Amino acid sequence: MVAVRGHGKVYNGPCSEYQNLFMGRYTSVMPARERNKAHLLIGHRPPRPWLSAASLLSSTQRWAGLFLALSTPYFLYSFDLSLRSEAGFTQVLQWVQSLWGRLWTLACVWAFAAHLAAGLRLLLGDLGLGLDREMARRSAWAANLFPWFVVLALLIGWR
Amino acid sequence: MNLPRRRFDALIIGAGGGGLRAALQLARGEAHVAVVSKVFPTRSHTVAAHGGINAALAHVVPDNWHWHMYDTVKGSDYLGDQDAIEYLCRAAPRVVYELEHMGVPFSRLPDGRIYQRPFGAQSQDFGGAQAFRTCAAADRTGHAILQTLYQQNIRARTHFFDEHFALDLIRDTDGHVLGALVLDMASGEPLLIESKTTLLATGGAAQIYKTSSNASINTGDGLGMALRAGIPLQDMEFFQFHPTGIVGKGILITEGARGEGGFLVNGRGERFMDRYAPNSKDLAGRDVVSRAVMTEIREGRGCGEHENHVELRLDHLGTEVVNSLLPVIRDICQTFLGIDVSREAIPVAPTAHYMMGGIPTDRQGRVVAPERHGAEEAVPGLYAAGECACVSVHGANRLGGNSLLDILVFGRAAANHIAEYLGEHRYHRPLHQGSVDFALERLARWDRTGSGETVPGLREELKSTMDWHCGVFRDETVLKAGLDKLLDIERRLDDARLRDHSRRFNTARIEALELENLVETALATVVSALGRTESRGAHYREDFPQRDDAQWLRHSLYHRDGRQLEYKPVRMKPLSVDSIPPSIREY
Amino acid sequence: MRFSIYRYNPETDAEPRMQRFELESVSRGMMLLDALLRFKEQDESLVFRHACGEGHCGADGVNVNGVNVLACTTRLSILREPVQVTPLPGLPVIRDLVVDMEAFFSQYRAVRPYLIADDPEPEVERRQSPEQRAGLDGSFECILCACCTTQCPSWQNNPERYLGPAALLQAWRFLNDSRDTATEERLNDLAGPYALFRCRTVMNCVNVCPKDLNPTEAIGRIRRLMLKSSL
Amino acid sequence: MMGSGITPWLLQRLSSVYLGLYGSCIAICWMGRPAPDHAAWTAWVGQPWVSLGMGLFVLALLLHLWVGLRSLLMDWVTRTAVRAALNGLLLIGLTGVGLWALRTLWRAGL
Repeated sequence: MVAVRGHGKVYNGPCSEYQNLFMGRYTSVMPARERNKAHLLIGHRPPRPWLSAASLLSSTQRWAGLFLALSTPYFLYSFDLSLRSEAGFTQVLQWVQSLWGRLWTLACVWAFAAHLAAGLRLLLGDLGLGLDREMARRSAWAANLFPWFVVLALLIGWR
Repeated sequence: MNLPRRRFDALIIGAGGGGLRAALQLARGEAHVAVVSKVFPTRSHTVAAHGGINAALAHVVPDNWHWHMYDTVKGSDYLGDQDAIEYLCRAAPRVVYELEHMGVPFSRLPDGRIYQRPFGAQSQDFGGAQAFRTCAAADRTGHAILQTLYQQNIRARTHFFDEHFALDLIRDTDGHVLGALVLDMASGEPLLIESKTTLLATGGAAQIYKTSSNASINTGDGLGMALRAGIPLQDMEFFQFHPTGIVGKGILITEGARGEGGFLVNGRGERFMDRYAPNSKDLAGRDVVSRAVMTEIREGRGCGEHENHVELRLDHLGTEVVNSLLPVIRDICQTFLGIDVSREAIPVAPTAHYMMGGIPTDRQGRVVAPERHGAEEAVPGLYAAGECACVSVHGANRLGGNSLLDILVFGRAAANHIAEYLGEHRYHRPLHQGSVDFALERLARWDRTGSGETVPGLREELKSTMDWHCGVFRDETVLKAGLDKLLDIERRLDDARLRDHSRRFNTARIEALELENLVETALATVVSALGRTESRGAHYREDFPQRDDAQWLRHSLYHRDGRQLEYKPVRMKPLSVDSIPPSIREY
Repeated sequence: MRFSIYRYNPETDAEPRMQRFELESVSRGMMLLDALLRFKEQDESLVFRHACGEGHCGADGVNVNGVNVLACTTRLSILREPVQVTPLPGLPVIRDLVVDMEAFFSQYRAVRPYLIADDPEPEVERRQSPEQRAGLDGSFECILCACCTTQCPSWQNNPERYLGPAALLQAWRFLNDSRDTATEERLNDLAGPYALFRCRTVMNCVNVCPKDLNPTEAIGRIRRLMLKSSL
Repeated sequence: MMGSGITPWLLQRLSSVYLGLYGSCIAICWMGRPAPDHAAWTAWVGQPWVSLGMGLFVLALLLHLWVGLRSLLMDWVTRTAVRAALNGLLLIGLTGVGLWALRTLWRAGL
């Protein structure tokens, strides 16, 4: 083991064998909480984390995805209810057409569109398209704006 | 004092190209080798070599090592040792192929062989047409070579002491070098490294100048260590000024820019090199071009408001050539000058670039010094390679593309000899405590508190002094005045004080120790320059403008004790071919 | 020009603090490194790394107003005041702006960053067409300054197990070298959910790279190569 | 070992393509149409292409959820034991959701 200097303490650093990263030989350098302490401790406002269009998009995608994932049981329950009986169907329809139901649907559509747009951009990236700095910046802006357009279109459609 | 100790077969101080090439050779063998570097190895100044490495591969036009040798001897203004130069030029192709096998991403010719570009002062057939001898990886050759060597050292499991600053050599009363005392910068504590052999590969010292192309780390630490260990320095008066540094900043524009077709113009728009070197023009020897540029400026034909520079034009080459072969130059000019080289000219002036002199060695990398029996007696256990060493293959003026070659050929040669030496010397010699105490004292000196002059102040004074008093043109009056100033700085350095006495990563303390080395190097340079009353290569004395082979075809040796100069003959006899006799040097 | 610089010497300070510095005259074309050197003359206890000063060596990576840059190639004129200078994020601080790079370099070593060629060595060079050689452009230029890796949120989340953009770019440099014969071993090194697959294409690496390299693209290429070889 | 990185990554990509396509198809299909009554709704769902497609949709969704939530746990939960436990819960939850969806679709006439 090599002692890694830093932050006034000695941490156990990686040993000299790096062949297999997943058998636990590549051990922790510094616990996450400790690592951030150096910055959190500044008795001053820490530097504003840098936000690019692509990093904004990435976190939007993650949060939208989490939101959709957590609402899966809701969709499934509504679907199940609507198929089970006439009464259940009416119940679901009434909820969806209520004000809160519409707002909820709007949120779900926004999340789906955001997740979809960001995902599409990632898929193109996987094919090696649009990864240069300039293209990536532009496509990130486009994908950031996309869900808002969809929501706007939906609102216009409901009127 | 309880000093931590480590023991190795070979200790290499400096992790540039020379140090890493030697380390690799040893680590691939069976030696237990340690590399000490005051920065991470990939930050070493080899990284900034742009242009390339010379080897007579004959990939573009016919070429052979003998022509390369002729050019090098002529370039050295006949001061180079011809046995070493023959060795250098013959080893060049081998060394380049080895680099290629290690993974250096050389640029390629359409048939897949290594790309070669023309460089200054290269000729075919002993002074004939321009040769294409410089192997290049775009204009990042040094970067590519340094990283590849570091990578292969990782593979060979070389032991690295990163960010350790070498303080002094440990030398016993019999003259054997036993290792070095180093300073762990992160903890600020000294560490004693005992070693059967020690290789100095600490690079150059152009930081003695204010206008310099060198990194802030090039402070001549190895030279200071050698001088303090009683070893003289050879040919220190020969300091190369590169003709094309960005004016005011000193940032280097590679000779490759002229190799690819760039040329210099003065304030009147004339291609003035036609007058100074009718044949080679912009690709004459660097000393010739630098003097030409300075002459234009001094005679009022400079460019710009202050008429303090000339212009390097690349705008006729086209974006394609610039992007593929000179991307670094493009980026540097964009970043530091805000200009687009494919449209605008670059303002350039000479900048301190390379030290031809250094620690005297033979062609096996052994440090040789006049000790008891003769002028070239090997110092047991001590080796030197790279810019800090003087083999001497560059003589009075180095050719572009020969420095990367020098560090690799002699880094490798030194390692081979070290391996041999280790076979005969199997045990560590007993430690010499006096030598350790000397080094510790030097370190402890900076713990003194109180008021006194500051290190940065003295350093700036030293650099300006060297710029004014030991530049491209020199004469006795100017040099003498410079020497007086340097002696004054040396005296005042004794009373300088640090404000920060902390241990942990105290770079102020490191800078103070570096300044001591800078002062030693600057003194050696000025004293040697005063001694040589002739003009040869990079050393141009206005009071003695002629080369004087009868008196001065010899190397100077500067001793720290009493600042004495001594001289030794140039080795005119090559290993296998006829000697190349001195003649008039024209380009 | 007003600066606020991160100061922390574990030897003497209980906690890090921000120190104000003022630069009286800013000349045209002045770089951040010039400013730091000026401050070092005022207060010699200020510590930062620097070497070549031209952006070749990668020693002086720092975080400025939240963005990682090389101090020597960053013009003062583009910075917003007060200029906040802090160490590269995510690495342990040794002192002031100097971080411990061991974790970064061990990840570099983990990708076996050296040419492995098992075929017998010819007496001359191995041939490589200009096209094959052009494939190495954009990866061998990396100067290991750690600007990209320490700006990467995925690396911040998994600094022990995600290799980060710098190391992966080097992995690609050797995977893509026509002379290298260890493709399979290299891909094996990168297998598993962490080493390679934590990249989420945030592209901070591309945005901050002082050499204009594109690690994101390299990561994508490694994935495609892995896909091809596992099918 | 080789598969533990590339397989989930590939599954995420492939499932996303299906989810995106099918989801958009359904959305476009019902866009602008008035709300159906129960009979029409069950009849529509009962069509083989709809219910089969939905079966596939659920499968793709489960895979997509698994990969997405797993990488979320990898990023945000640093303690190995906690992460393993949460991963276990995730798998149980996803299985439950899958069985529930299967029952629903079965009854709808799959």
